[in-house]
Amino acid sequence: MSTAAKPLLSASELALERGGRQLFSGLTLAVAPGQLVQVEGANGAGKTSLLRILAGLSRYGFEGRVTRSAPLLFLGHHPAVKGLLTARENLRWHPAGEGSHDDVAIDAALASVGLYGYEDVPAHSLSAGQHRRVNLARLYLSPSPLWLLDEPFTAIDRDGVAALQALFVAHAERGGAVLFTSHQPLAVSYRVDSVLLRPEHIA
Amino acid sequence: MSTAAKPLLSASELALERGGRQLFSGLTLAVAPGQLVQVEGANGAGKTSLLRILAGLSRYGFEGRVTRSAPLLFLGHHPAVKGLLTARENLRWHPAGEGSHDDVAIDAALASVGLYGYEDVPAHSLSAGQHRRVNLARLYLSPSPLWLLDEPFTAIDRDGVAALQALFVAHAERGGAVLFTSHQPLAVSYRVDSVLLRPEHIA
Amino acid sequence: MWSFFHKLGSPPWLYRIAGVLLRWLLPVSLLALGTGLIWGLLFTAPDFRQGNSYRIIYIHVPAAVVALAGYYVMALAGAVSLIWKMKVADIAMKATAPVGAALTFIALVTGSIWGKPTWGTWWVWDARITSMLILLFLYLGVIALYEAYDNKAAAGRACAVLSLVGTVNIPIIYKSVDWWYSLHQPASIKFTGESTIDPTMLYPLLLSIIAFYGVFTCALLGNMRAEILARETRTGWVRRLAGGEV
Amino acid sequence: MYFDSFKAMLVMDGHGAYVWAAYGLTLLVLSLVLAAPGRRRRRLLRELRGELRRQARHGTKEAAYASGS
Amino acid sequence: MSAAPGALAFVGRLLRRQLTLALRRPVAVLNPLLFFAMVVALFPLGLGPAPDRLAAFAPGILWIIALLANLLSAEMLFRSDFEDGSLEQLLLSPQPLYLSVLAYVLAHWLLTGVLLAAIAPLFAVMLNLPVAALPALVGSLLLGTGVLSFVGSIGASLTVGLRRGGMLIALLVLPFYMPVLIFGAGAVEGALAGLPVAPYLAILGALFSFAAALGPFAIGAGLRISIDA
Amino acid sequence: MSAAPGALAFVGRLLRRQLTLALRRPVAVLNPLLFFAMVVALFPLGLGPAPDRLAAFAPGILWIIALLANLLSAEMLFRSDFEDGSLEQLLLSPQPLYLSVLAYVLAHWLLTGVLLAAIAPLFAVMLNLPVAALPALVGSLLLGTGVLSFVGSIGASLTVGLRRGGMLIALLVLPFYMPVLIFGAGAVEGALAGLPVAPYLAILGALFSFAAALGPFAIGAGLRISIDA
Ligand code: HEM
Ligand SMILES: Nc1ncnc2c1ncn2[C@@H]1O[C@H](COP(=O)(O)OP(=O)(O)OP(=O)(O)O)[C@@H](O)[C@H]1O
Ligand SMILES: Nc1ncnc2c1ncn2[C@@H]1O[C@H](COP(=O)(O)OP(=O)(O)OP(=O)(O)O)[C@@H](O)[C@H]1O
Ligand SMILES: [Mg+2]
Ligand SMILES: [Mg+2]
Repeated sequence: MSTAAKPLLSASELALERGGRQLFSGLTLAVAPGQLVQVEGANGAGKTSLLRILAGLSRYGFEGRVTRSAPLLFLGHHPAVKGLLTARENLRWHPAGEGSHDDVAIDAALASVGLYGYEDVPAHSLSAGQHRRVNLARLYLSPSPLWLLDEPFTAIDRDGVAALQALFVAHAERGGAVLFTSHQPLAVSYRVDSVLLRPEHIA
Repeated sequence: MSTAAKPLLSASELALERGGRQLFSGLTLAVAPGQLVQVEGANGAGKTSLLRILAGLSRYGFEGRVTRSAPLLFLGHHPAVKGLLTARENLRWHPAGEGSHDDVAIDAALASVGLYGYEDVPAHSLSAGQHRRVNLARLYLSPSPLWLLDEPFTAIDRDGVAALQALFVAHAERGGAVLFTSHQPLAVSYRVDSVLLRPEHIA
Repeated sequence: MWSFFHKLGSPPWLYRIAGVLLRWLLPVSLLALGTGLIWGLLFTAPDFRQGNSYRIIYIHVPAAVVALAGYYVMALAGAVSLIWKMKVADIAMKATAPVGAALTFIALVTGSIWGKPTWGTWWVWDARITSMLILLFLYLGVIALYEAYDNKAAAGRACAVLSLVGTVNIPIIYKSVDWWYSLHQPASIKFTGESTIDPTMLYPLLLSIIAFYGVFTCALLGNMRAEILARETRTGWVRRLAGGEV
Repeated sequence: MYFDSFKAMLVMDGHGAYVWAAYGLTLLVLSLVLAAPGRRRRRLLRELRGELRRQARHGTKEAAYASGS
Repeated sequence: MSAAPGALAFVGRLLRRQLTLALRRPVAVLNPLLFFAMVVALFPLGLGPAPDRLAAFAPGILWIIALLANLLSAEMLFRSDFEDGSLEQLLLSPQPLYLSVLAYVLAHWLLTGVLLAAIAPLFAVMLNLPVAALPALVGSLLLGTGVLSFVGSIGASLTVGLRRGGMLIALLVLPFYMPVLIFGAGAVEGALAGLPVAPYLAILGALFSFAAALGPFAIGAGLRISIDA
Repeated sequence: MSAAPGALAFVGRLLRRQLTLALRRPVAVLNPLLFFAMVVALFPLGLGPAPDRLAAFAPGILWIIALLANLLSAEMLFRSDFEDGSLEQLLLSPQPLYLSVLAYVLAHWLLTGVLLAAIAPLFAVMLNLPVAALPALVGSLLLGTGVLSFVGSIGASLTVGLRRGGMLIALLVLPFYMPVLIFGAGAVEGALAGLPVAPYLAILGALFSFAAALGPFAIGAGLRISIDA
């Protein structure tokens, strides 16, 4: 399945050592349209490090090659939400500079992540989960086919997680792809590929 | 069950309004030794606000009375872990100033949260989950019978969550009590009381 | 007596009584201000040394005097609000700061304008002038601190702590500035000293000092009313007020 | 009246500009200080009235919140 | 996707964002001014109030304060964006980094340099600087703080990733601040002495164009390095 | 639980923590010194290098720099602890807050004031200050920066909870810094003029005792307010 279409992202023979420990080596992967890929592994296994390499944020200190053939959307551990700006302004003036900046679209995206009525609230007075939801609203605005998401379900309540997972499936079905890390299994009726980072497998 | 022993913490008729919305009102609860209490509610329901009131960090702007009759341990959204200090130093010089400050005990606690071998690593080069685990190690060091934990499972992997839940049960069985927030149900064979914050229930 | 304090803690009562007071005090103060200023400006003889520019005294001195007194009002209110946790005191403190800052500003600007024809310069680093500048900073500090807090209950307490620390420090500041001045520069400008004021100049001056106190009190009461409303938006009486008032 | 003419009053032996500027500025600042609380009070009441009206129409807490209360 | 019109609109949005962030707390905008005012008040206290002495030192004092205000605010320029992940997003953006960086520097200049230049005459008069020297002061501050903003941003971009890099930026950028200080204070002193000011301003202008042309590349490179550290 | 021996041990641990945090990045400790060095280097550039002029201004200049260095580092005193939740933990601690706060201020004083006082003679000599005035300089800096640390910490505690309070702290504390500046610079100038220095130092000492006795209460109150904001 993953080899059918031209991959949006591929990496070959990735190897990374951090703090004197080999996190992974010989890691080869490709993400094709329609794929959901879950990166799994214990705390400290190297999931975040891998995502940052794939996104192009880490450009030195690892071995291997990464080929990105489509625009990507990266959401990291830090939500890139400014406390002083309102939810709407955060999206309108987002430094990633892709996606829609039209207020109607933004309000619709905020409503989709359950922030209807909070458009004009400064983000610093949102709860932890609402704060992260502002960031997740970008998933409804971005035109990028490939999503790289680092623990997108953090601090999100049960309904929110279900809605997000449905969104992943919908995105994959319309030809996008999602590579994400999470410690909990997806509860969807769609094939989820998995990349397991395991210390034993490396040593 | 909750009325058997003298409660470690009790609150009566709590009411809180934030940003023009009534989060809860008439909330009365008591936490007795041996109890596990899970505070549940959607994002923005007021769980964090409630815990900060119970801990005594918020002292104005709410109605009702809180009585704390035992020393408590509070772990909030922010882990209070200094990136520049090693894992061991973080615990040894912890600003909460309770619990053991003996290196042997600290190393044992770090081992219990899966950080064996990371004692001397500066916290800023730990992964997100490891970072939070340093904070959780305080659960093994503190003498406080009452724990107030805000989303303790955030960023922790599956094995880590299971170990933590076992620790909660052990703590309750030896006469402690845990009041915590979490979006996922506990998988333990011990009675878990629940406080549900629901917007409908308030309006 | 006790019921008076109890009433002081009741915002609607305070709002109403401040309104009644204002209705009387405002016209009286404005009348006094007008009389004092026109008297001083047009009906007194010029000073034999400074000529007509001395007429600035009728705004400069009242502004300076009331601005200084205002700080003590504010600090006292802050102390009361911190120690006895009285809401009124908190509101009064918040309401004083902008008025005091405005009067300090007036004293500085008029003094500065007066300095140009008299000393030939807009500004000198004289002890009293410098301490007036510091007073402006103290007022601005309270205003800025208050504005910077989102949680207004916390803002009130923070400002109370600040102004309490301020009261302890004010004497030290003034003493040190005085000392600094006498250290560096022999007294080149003296406001007080020999210039014994002629009664024909004194009466309008006294009148306008009283008028400035009146204006200060009016602005204070007005600010308190607005502040009470802002803090009590969620309560029934304000909602009824909003519904009723056209 | 000390001055002989209106012109003399304006000029004040060359000090007129200073004196009038000082008085003008003072009156300006004082009137601002006196007017500000009333304006703020009326604005607060107006906003509250708008909110009450909206609330009466929608009858929900959500609507009141969305209106930026 | 990085077509020119889209890119310019993006720069406009970034600029709006930066200015809004600053203006949302009026205190934040007033900061450099307050800082200016306070330090101007400190100098007579520390040095003594003799008017002629103060006037002689006014150009240097004003310029040094402008420089410190600039330095201190440059340190903050990218920090919060780094800490909350906004900087990663900026670097992943399909928009040209040169222009985005320009928006940051421009916002910084508007909020410190331009504001300081606008308010400086007031403080200059308080330090007894003759009115004749004011145009040179304002002109040199306007141009000079532009250069300072670019240089300071380069320092900020290189140090933002360092935990507790603290005032390391001061060490990095102060040597580059010095020429600006020399020509800036020189222009005002020249005006005081009745000399022509144009040559000084021309040099500052040249420095400014140079900084504007090359600075953003250095800043962009610095940010990429910092994000990876 | 808040028994005296335990409390003192806790203060010791907090002090160790603060000092370690600072020392872990040597840059952080050197910062105030670098700042000092840079500004000392800038002043002759801005003011012109005539030696006698410099000597006359050296006390004021050195004191103003000490004051700015103190202010800038005070701003950071509680910020990172606030942001990462350490401050909450400190306030929930069963230990007496008065003593914990004292540990913070003491660490700050050691890392800025004491260090500056130790290094100041070097810069004083660079500014042509006569050697006879050095004891007064060091003594007044030692005592005076102690007061500054307490006052600065009060400002820091009141502003730490503010998002983007920026340098609001400068506005709040500078009026209180002024007496210290006047007496501190006065001591050195007195020594230059051959006057006795003891009265100045006695006043600074009195201010210091006063600040040490009451300051921690204000700081504690400020922190409790900030955590709740
Ligand atoms: C910016 C410049 C100035 C400031 C900040 C300033 C400030 C003050 C202050 C604080 C007072 C004290 C009020 C009191 O006694 O409580 C005062 C009084 C006075 N000022 Fe000024 N002043 C300035 C310029 C001038 C100038 C240029 C003159 C005239 C040459 C002047 C003449 C007076 C007089 C006559 C009094 C009242 C006499 C007394 O009781 O001390 N001032 N001023
Ligand atoms: N400083 C503040 N000012 C105004 N409103 C606030 C503030 N902090 C929180 N709120 C509001 O209070 C509500 C409850 O916030 P709280 O953080 O308690 O929620 P929570 O239940 O912990 O949510 P989460 O699951 O997302 O952590 C939210 O709607 C939020 O918008
Ligand atoms: N800056 C760094 N310097 C040295 N080692 C680092 C650094 N950052 C991360 N590491 C190490 O790399 C390993 C992997 O970190 P990474 O953040 O990729 O883990 P992760 O799989 O995302 O874990 P988590 O589930 O906790 O988020 C960890 O053991 C960590 O100690
Ligand atoms: Mg991770
Ligand atoms: Mg929460």
